[in-house]
Amino acid sequence: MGILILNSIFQPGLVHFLTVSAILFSLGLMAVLSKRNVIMVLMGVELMLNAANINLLAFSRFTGLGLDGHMIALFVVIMAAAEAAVALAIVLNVYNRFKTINLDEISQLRG
Amino acid sequence: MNETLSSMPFLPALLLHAAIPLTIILVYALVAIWAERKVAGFIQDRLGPMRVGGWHGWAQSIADLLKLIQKEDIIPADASRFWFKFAPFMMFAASYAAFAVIPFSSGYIGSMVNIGVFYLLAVTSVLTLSVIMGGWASNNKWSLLGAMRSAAQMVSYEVPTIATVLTVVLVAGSLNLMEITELQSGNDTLGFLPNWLIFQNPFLITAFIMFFISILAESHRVPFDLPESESELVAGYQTEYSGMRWAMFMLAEYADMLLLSLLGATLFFGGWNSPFGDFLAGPFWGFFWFMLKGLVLVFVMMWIRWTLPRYRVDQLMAICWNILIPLSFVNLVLAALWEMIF
Amino acid sequence: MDLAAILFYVFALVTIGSAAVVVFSRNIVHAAFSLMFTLMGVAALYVLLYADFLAATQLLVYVGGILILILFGVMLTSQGYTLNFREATVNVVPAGLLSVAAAILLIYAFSTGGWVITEVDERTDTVYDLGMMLMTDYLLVFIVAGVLLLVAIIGAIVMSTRLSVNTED
Amino acid sequence: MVQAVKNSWATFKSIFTGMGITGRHLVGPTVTLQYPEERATLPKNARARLFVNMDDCIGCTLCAKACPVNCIDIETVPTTADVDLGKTSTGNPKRFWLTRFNIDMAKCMYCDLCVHPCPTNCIYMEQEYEYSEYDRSNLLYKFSQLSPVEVDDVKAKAEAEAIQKQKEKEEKARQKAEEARLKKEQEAAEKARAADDGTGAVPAADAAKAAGTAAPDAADAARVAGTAAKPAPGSPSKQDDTQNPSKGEA
Repeated sequence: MGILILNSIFQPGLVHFLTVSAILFSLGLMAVLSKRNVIMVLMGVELMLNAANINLLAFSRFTGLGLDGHMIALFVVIMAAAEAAVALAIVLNVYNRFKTINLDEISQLRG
Repeated sequence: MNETLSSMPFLPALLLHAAIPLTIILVYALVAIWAERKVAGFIQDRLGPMRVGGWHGWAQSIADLLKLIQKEDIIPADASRFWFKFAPFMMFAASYAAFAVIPFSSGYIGSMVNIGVFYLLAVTSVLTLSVIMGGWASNNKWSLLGAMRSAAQMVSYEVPTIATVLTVVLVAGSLNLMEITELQSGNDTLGFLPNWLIFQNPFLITAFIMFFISILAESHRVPFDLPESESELVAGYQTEYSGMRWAMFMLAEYADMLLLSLLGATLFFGGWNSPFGDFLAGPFWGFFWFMLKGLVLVFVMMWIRWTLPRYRVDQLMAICWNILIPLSFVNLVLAALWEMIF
Repeated sequence: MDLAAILFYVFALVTIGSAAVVVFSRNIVHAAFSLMFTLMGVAALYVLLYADFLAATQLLVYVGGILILILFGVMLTSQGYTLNFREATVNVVPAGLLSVAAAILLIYAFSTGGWVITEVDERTDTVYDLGMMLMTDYLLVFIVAGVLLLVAIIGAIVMSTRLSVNTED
Repeated sequence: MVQAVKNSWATFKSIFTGMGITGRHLVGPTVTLQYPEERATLPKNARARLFVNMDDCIGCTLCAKACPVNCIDIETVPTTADVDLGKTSTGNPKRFWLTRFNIDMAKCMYCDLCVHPCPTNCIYMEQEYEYSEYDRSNLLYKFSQLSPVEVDDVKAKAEAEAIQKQKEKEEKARQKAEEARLKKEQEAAEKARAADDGTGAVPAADAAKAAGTAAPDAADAARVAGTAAKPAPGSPSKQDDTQNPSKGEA
């Protein structure tokens, strides 16, 4: 009986996946808040996007939402790719102008 | 708990199932390294290795393997140890994992997933990262330069590869390599030709040419072997590796070559289908025909290697971005139009 | 526990552990390589969620594309020698507190959500269904996404060409 | 566009031409010789290992003098009167014992200059080219056919004969000087006698002059003897050194 209960608790369900995504999201938040390197912040954003994707797919898998979650997750991935390309182009431009990619030192609006 | 117990006998079967491609890769790598030397020798009017073993030095690669096993495993003092050790294994794991969706014969495929080709392309893109990892962790400028060149090259050539594969997928209407192969059974094209996809649509011929050029670049073969161009970069990202770690890199390269050749054989030349219809068909002959088709492509790669000189980096990128990518997309649209009309 | 459960825990551990390395590592390149494990772990979790197509997309786009871009960015913007990719960390305590609070809040909300759970059969034809949806319900979004990618590519190319002009001066 | 198509056409054409060429070589015959099993025959004038046919060597040392790197080391000892070494196959008489004939092949640079001066054609280059050694000293080829004992023997004999000859020479020189002195004394005596008969003082001066002219003759004779005897002071001791151990061995 006890084994059965334990089994049902440890059997991965919706909440397990959501927990993983919550931890991933907070780690991404930590990176975004505490890092001062643009690329590290970008990595933190990627972590948060992945956490959001896990959520979408988990709801799509465990509730009767059908494939809409997959669809949104797909567009998130597409958006992440576009974002990374543009962000890195910006980072290279910033580096070219300021010779640094530390966010605190990039404070001018006009370079 | 009961389920855990019931899954136990499943594990040996799983391991056996997974070991089949590994065996094929290892045997192939031994044969291919020997064959590469032989082809090189004959093209240059030499004999190649003749000493080890009996006939034509057939045991040369085995002797080399034994030598490599005995070699000292050197890790540079300033290297990033964990990533340095990890990179060759990740590279081999990536090429090995991709074999899961290759239908070796009508009776054997590692995993019958519906997104076969897509999975294969996704997994092989991990190769790029392991190359960067090895090159960066060595803490050597040649390694890093070779790794960056390799990454740029592989990322660029992934685009035409995917575009040409998409052309085939569009004609075949499936991502599952087994289904694509089954579609090509029979000998009805023009009355005598096998139903291979390359004969089905004229734009698939141009697609195959572009696919072949792209896989030459993806598997770092001459004339696109810039990542390890020995005359400029010592050995590229492999410079600091020795012994079995280097052997893993080599094994991964040869496995990658075989993988992409087998992919080409599946997509364009009918996979395990016999070229003579029902003659010599069946699971075992299917395996024979499949490997034969793949190895012919591998042989052509070797032949090209000993014929053509190496391109420059800018020429390499120009070929990809100026010619292959636009052409492959135009080709994709034209193939789609052909399918719509006929 | 069956095989799927074991796999879930293994990959969840890999994902979260390597994400922690990404956040707490002081070397950017190590962080980027660890991010690869995170992304692969997430891809494995996608597979466990019956999203095979998205798992492959994740590998192809994130590991084969974005991560390589990030590494290129790191290599092109770092000063000094290869092993010396140190980066500054600020506000560790407030940031840590905030993220722990976020994690606790999220987990609390998720576990007390009272979700209506319906058992779904294992999906096998996600690719086919996704394709059909892309061409019907999500056609506009699909086109907008394509335009977004086009704009992003053009923007990136324009910016990097200006970059090369600047460096030539 | 047209240009691009033309370029592509040229590229593919050249690729296929190249692959045709390599393909022909791929199936064509190979030129490799499987070395230890098959060997190429060397041309007749190939320069490889030096060899000396000692039966024909007359010990003229012309080859050693011709060698630009001094890799040939020859020591000869003249034969004694009681030995006749015979003649070479080319008809030259052999007059020397070759107590040492060493060629250091590690130094040899295969210039072929030693071969041509040889009057009997006894030094020449063989067709042998596989003579690698693990130890460099193994590349010092010793051609002398005499054993150390024989060498000592021969040297002793030659030494003895040289001393003998020297003594004879000295003896001759001494006799000659003696005869000259006697002759001069006689002449002086005769002159003195004649002077006693005539003036007196002048002949004495003449006699002294005559004695003065005779003295250089004697000095000449002594010098001749000296040059002949010059090797003598060294060689007896050497002879002792070399002979004593051999006696001890015997």
